[in-house]
Amino acid sequence: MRLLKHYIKSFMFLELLKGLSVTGRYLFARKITVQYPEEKTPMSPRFRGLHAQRRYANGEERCIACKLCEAVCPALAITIDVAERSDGTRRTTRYDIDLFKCIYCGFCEEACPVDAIVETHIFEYHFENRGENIMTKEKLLAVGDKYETEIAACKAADAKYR
Amino acid sequence: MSFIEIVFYVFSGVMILGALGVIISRNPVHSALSLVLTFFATSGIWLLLEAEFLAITLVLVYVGAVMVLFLFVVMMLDINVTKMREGFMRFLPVGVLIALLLAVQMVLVVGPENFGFEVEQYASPERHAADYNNTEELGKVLYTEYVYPFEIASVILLVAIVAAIALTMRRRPETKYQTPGKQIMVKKEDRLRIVKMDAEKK
Amino acid sequence: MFADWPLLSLVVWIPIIGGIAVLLSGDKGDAEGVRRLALVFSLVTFVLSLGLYTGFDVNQVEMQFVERFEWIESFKIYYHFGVDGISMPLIILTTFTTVLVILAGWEVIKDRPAQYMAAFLIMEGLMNGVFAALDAMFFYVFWEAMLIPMFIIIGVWGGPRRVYATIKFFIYTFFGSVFMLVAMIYMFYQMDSFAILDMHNMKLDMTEQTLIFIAFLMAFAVKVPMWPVHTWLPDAHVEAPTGGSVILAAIMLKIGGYGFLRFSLPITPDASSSLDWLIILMSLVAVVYIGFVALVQTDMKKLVAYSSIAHMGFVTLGLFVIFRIWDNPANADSTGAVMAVEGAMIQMISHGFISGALFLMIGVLYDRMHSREIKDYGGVVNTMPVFAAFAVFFAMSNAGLPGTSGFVGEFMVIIASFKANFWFAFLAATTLILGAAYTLWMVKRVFYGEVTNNNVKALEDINSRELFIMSTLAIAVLALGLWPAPVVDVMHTSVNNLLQHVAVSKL
Amino acid sequence: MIDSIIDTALSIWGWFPLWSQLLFENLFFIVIIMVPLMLSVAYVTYAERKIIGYMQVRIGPNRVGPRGWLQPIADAVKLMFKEIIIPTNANRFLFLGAPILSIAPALAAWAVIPFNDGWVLADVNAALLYILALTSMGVYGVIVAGWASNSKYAMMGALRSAAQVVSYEIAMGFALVGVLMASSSLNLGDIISKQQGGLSSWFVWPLLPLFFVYFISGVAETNRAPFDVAEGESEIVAGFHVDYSGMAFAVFFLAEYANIILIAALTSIMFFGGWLSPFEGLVSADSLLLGNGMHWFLAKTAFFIFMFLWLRATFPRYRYDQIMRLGWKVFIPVTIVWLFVEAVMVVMQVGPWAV
Amino acid sequence: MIPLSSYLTLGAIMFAISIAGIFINRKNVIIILMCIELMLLAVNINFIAFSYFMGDVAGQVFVFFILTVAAAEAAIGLAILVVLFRNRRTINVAELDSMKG
Amino acid sequence: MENIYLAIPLASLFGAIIAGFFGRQIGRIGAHTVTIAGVGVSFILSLVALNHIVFDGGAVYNESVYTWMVSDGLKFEVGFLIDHLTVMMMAVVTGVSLMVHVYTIGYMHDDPGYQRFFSYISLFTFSMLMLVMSNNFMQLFFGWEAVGLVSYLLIGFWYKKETAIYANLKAFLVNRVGDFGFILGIAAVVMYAGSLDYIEVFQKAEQIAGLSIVIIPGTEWSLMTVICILLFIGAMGKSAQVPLHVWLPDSMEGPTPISALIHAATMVTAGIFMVARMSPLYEWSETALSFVLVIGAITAFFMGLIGIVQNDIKRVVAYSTLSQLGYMTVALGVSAYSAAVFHLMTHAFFKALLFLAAGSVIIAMHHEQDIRKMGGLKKYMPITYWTSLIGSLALIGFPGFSGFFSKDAIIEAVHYSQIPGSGFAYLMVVLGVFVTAFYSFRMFFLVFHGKERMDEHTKEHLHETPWVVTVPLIALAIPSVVIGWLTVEYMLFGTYFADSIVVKNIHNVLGQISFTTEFGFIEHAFHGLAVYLALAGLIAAWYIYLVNPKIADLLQQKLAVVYRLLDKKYWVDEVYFAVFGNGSRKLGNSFWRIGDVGVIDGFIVNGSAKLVGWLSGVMRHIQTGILYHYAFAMILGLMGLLLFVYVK
Repeated sequence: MRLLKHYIKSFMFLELLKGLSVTGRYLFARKITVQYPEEKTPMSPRFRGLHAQRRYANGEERCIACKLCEAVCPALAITIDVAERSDGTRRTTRYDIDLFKCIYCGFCEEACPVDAIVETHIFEYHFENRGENIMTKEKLLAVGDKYETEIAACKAADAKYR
Repeated sequence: MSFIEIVFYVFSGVMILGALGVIISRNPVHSALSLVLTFFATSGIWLLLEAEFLAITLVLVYVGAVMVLFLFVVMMLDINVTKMREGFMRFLPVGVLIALLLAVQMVLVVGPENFGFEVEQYASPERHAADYNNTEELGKVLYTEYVYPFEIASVILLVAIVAAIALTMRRRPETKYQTPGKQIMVKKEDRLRIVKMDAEKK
Repeated sequence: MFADWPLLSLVVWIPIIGGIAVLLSGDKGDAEGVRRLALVFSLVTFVLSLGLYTGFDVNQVEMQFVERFEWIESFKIYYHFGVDGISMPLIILTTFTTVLVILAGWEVIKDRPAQYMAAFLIMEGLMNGVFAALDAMFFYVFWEAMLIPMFIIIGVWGGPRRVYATIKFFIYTFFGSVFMLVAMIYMFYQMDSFAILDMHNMKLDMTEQTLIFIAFLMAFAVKVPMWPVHTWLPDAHVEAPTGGSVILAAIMLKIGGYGFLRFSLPITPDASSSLDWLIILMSLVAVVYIGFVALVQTDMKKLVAYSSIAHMGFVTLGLFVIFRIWDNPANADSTGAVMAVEGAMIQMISHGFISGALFLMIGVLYDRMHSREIKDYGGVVNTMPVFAAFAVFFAMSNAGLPGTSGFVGEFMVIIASFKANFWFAFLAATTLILGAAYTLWMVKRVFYGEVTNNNVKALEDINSRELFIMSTLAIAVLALGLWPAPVVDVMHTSVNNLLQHVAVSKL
Repeated sequence: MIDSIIDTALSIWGWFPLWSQLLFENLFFIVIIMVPLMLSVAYVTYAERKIIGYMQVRIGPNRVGPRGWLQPIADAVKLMFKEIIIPTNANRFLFLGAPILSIAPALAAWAVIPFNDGWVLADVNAALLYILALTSMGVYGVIVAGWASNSKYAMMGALRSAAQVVSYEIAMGFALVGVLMASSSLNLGDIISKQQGGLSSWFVWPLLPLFFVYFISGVAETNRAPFDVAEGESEIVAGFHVDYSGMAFAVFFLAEYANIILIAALTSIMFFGGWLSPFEGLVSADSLLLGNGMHWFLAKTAFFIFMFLWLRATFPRYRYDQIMRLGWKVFIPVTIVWLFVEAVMVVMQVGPWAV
Repeated sequence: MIPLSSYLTLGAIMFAISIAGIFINRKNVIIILMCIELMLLAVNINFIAFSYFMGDVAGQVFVFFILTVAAAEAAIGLAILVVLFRNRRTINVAELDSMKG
Repeated sequence: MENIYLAIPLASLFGAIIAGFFGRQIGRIGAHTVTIAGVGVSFILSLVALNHIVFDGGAVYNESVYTWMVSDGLKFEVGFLIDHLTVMMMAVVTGVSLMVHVYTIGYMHDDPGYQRFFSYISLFTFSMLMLVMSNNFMQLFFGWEAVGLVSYLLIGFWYKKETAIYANLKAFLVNRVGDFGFILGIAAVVMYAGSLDYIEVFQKAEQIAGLSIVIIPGTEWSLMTVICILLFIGAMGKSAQVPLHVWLPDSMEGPTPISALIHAATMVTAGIFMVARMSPLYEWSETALSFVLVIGAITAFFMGLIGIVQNDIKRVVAYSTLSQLGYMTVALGVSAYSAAVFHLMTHAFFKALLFLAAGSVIIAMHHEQDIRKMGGLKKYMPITYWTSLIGSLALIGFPGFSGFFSKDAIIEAVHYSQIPGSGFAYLMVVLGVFVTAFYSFRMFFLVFHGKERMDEHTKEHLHETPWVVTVPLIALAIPSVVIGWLTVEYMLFGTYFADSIVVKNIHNVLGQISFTTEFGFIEHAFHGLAVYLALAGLIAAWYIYLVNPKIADLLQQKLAVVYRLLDKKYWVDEVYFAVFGNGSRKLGNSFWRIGDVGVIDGFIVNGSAKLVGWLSGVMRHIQTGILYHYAFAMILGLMGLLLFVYVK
């Protein structure tokens, strides 16, 4: 009996028709496509986009070359060289992030004791020449400078959850 | 030169070229494709002879199935082509000689005069009317007069199918196969055994 | 009680049906039940075959219990059964032996017992068919079909060289029988009938007769087997399981002798007469030469196999010495031909019992020791006294001791062949010495003496089943030896008729 | 004026020899058929993307032209300008010949497709056979392409695809035999005329199993989803045309879609009465919209093309051995059984075959 | 129009070519098989030509049967070939001599 | 009477069957009771028959019991011919058998095969009775072979003894050689007389005597001679005449009672009986008689000589038996059938006695048979001693003892005979008398007199044997002494054998003997040489072995060649073994290895297989397996065909 039922079912294409009806129904469903360049979806303050380095309000770079981010980076994308500055403070002489390696996990951000390295909301960036994938310290600082207000706002918005 | 004649000579030329391609091309795949071409040309010739059914069947069966099979085999087998070609040049003259001899002999022998009817009489039979259906005619003969041979032919084909499958089918013992039917039908009892055990005593 | 039944069909088909039934009942389950079933079928057949004896009219010249139906009409092949005094005792011998063989395989065959029993039952039916068939094609069908179960028996349950033995057996026998088929077909085209009795009466010129005779000779000589074509027999026997050996020796060899009687002599009397020197020569060579060969065998089965060949030499001698008896001027009253043929017949039956018994005995030993080599034995009488008593008895009957059946045929053939030529009898009588020599020497080496090894020490005497088989055979041997008249009497009319027929030239 | 122009044209026409007249005539009709066909192919790709997008609750191409209407044109232009890369060890001649082998039969088959009563390029008696023969030719393109690429992926794809095509051809052929028996003609026009009498007279009803077999086989024959293992991305990248690019690839693409349309058209011809109106008998045959006409044929064809897309949007890809199993162990037996049933019905004069 | 002899000559030429093919491609079984197909084709041409010129459709019936048998032959031949290759890793005729002593 | 005749053999058979099949059930006592009862019945009934035929003058009984079979007009029957010869044999056989049965109780006392033994000897009695009572050749042959069988069984009774089983095989085979001739003789009789029945055959004897037979082309032999010699070959086997004598000494491996019964008293004399029974045939062939005579003479003397050097007590007696059988044969050869039968009878008693006595000694000596280890037994076993003395005296033909009459009659008969070879035979038998006396008393003295050479252990246990042993000794000793006295006149010269033995007048040597009474005999003896030779032998033995034993050793050294010749029994055994034993084995092996395995299997069977293989090899070269060769051949063929068509 079970077998008979099985055969009837398969010869009537019941399952196939069910599948077809699903797609057929969705043919007429309201489309939810976002017309991207014109429309954009909202973004979380925690969105992890392009990296940036921040400065203190006094213009001093926050990074103290503790190398925690370098250590925590799972993709080994961060390379840091350290030197003592004339004033005796410890600063990086080189802070490179290879964007080809980076997986945007945000660990560096979490690890940073001074909130120096952050990930911004920027996601529509591109490279035009070879080597542009390396975010040098200068570029990072430049990004940080440019979007400092936005970064700060996000940090503030997220602060209560941390 | 009438249109028909042009067609005939074109097709004949293609046919002969194709046949030559079959036998002299370096690569068996080219040979096979040349053969396909030959079959096409032949099919055209047959159309000229008002044998549409057979012409199309030739394409359907030979081009569509047999030659695909050939190509399959040629492609699947890892044949050392150069080795196969050894002796080609050596035998070429002999082969050509024999072919020529044979062709001449046959042309001499197979000339229509030898069949007891005049060239003029059979030179151009009436072309059939447009509503002539070659398939129907063939079918009528085939299913009346030749019905038993026809059945035998079908049996031969069946046997060929069975034979070909039997020859090439192998179950490799080292390969593991799934049987989905069994997987679906499996029941709890088949896989699981519940054992009731007494509590262990100290 | 059975007089009105189609007894011949029954004795042919009951075992075959039984065999199939046994085969179907299978080897998976109840082996004991299978054996019982086989035994029941064989017993039923045996009892029915006794009906042939009781219902037999000894004075009737014609075939009896005749059954005749159309079989293959287009070739005029008939389903034609019938027996006379020549074939009837052989049928009873067959059914009797099969019962014993089935009993003998009772516990011994552990490997696929159903198939084993079935093979024997089927073979029994086929052999009965050979003896009963009166249509040459029908005969031929049985004749060839018979090879198959035998082939299987040797090939499946045989010894280590069974493949060689079976192939040899098959090729030998098949080689011979093909010529027979040709001869039959030739005769069919000559007279448009396959009936054996018609063949007896057909006219054939000398060349035809000679060729037909030789064709038949090829078939029957291999089967008997006669001297130069005997070498399949020792191999087949050695490799065959006990039951196979028994059937082979007890019945299959007789089919050759029966064939001579049924085909060669009556169909080609003139050729037989002119070529009898060949057969007699081969027979005497078989008696003497094979006697010596048997002497030096180290394998018991081989020894008995060779002794079978020697004894079958007597059969062929008895069958073909008749022309010389008739032609011998010194033999004034020209009698003796009937005695020769009857002696050959009795020798066949007796040899059926005796060689069967001997092979069974070797089987008994083999089951216990798994060796047939004489040198592995010695002093068996110490551990198996009852068995040894039977062994000596059967050995003595094999050596032709008066009072046992082995004597009767030999005696008659020797006496009859003396009527043909002194030297025939002289050479034939050497079997008295040689037969005793090889048989008793074997008995001495196997049974007498101190126990030679631990295997022999561990032997157990025969059980009641084996005792039953042995004593049945012993009684048969003794009965035939002490009072052969009941068996001989049924042959008289047929043999006389046959010889009258043979005596008339067909030219 | 117009008359004189026509006269002049005719007289000029008359100067040509007969055979060239025939040639031109035929060429003209071929163009008449080919151009819309090519356009259709192009727009089927568009429709495909659009419909599948819709079924996936997207809107599909919408950038090139209004609502993306010019998308196929853009694609075509793009493909035309792309470089055709020929692998070093490929067999150059066959590599380039393969796409042609692929598309030629797909287009040639249109020669016998009747668009309306009498609107057919070649009214061949053995049209059905012709169709079968040509569809069976399509496999050459696949095989040759696969082999000529001298690449393992391509070769595997080609073998798979070819085996699949050849296998399904049998089922397809058997299904067509059913049609042939029903109509007792090989001529497509005759087949359609045999289905006269409205919706209920279409062959789809008595030949329902054959229809299913034919249509599904058609899907498999064209290597379309869910039978598109030949180009199963996860296994063998893109099948036999993995090494093709630019226009060469485009031609394969064209062939595929041309085949889709062909199958759809054939399905409508053989099972759904071609140009016949479903309302035949209910309304006058002459009425413009509800009467017989090419629009019915096109509509039915469009529906089956839609079915192709619908199936692709709905079903996941079959495993290869399952495909073969379906072809050999399900479809062929089904067709044979139905042919047998049909034969019995023909002999017993039951159903629509009561002559 | 085209006379019968043209067709017959065509057939003869095809036949000769295929025989030459067998002869010069003596090592490659596949080509030999193809040549056999060609040979049959040549014969078929003759059949159909005669059928046409004699107005008897029986010739075509024969062609039909020849096609059937040839297809069967090709199928089995190729199957054998595949098995052969599987077992011996070659289809070179010169190396397929295990039946020879 | 018929029932009585039937009961005589069947009583024995009954005993044998009971003891044989139910031995275990009835136990030892049961076994010997039933067999002795059976044989006793046979004996008593035999005496009744004897009484009936001899004293009551009953008619000769010649009837068949049942028809064995009929073939080709020839009747094979089982039946009895009871005449004077037969009843005498019956009485002797059953009588000696009875004694041996009783004796066996003692002799085989500890043997595990006790019942079996009784069964065998009863069976033997039956077989022997069938032999002697037969009225036709087939039954004769049956009995002939049956006694051979039992002999075989009994010689190999101790089947663990390698020598015993060797001896029994040898005995049977040598007998078979005789039977070989015998059966040919029977066949000849059947062919020419057309019957197996004695009387019918005898009636045709004259007719047969006129015929001749061609055996080797070109030579024509008298048919009767051929028949008689063939039959006599049988007798030679059974009665151990010279070329076929080798089995009898070896048969002493069997238990002593059967040596007494079978290999001395009864079975071995079957040949003598048979020839006597066939006297109507033998009388027609002087050649055959001459043959018989010479064989007998050789046996009588030369076998006796061997007896001199034997040390085994039973073997001495065995060779003496051989020698005495030779005497009987000689008597047959000179047509003194009645003398032969008479000697047979007396010999049966005294030789059985001697064997049983020897057995008694053996029992006492714990189965030690070497006479060199005996000596001085006289004081330990008086009964055995005295009975042995009687037996020995009877054996050497001491006047008055039964052996004297019979032996002397033979010597005289030979003396008077005109048969060719009788001169030689006379010499032999006369010398034989000395030899007989010498070895008999050599043994007697070595066993019963002189030093006691046995070991201490045996000596301690030496004593007279029990009554079951001694009673038969005494019972046999009495006839050994008196039977000659009682019967010599009637049997030798009277009409006793008138109905069963035919002697032609020209051969009638006994008729020429003038002294026909007992006393006449004794008196005549002292005029002849024989008695003195016997005494000389006795004295020589006494002197050499008792008085001066060193002479024995001296003689042995001086006559080393002769001693060795005798000790090795003329190397007959060795020659036979080499020629017949090994010869036939070698022949068989070569037949087998060369003929069967080599030529037939190797050359013909496997050779044809190889031929096929070779042919295929040749064919294989043509079948290159290369496709284009075939294709090329086909193309050539096609071209040829086309050419042919075109040219035609």
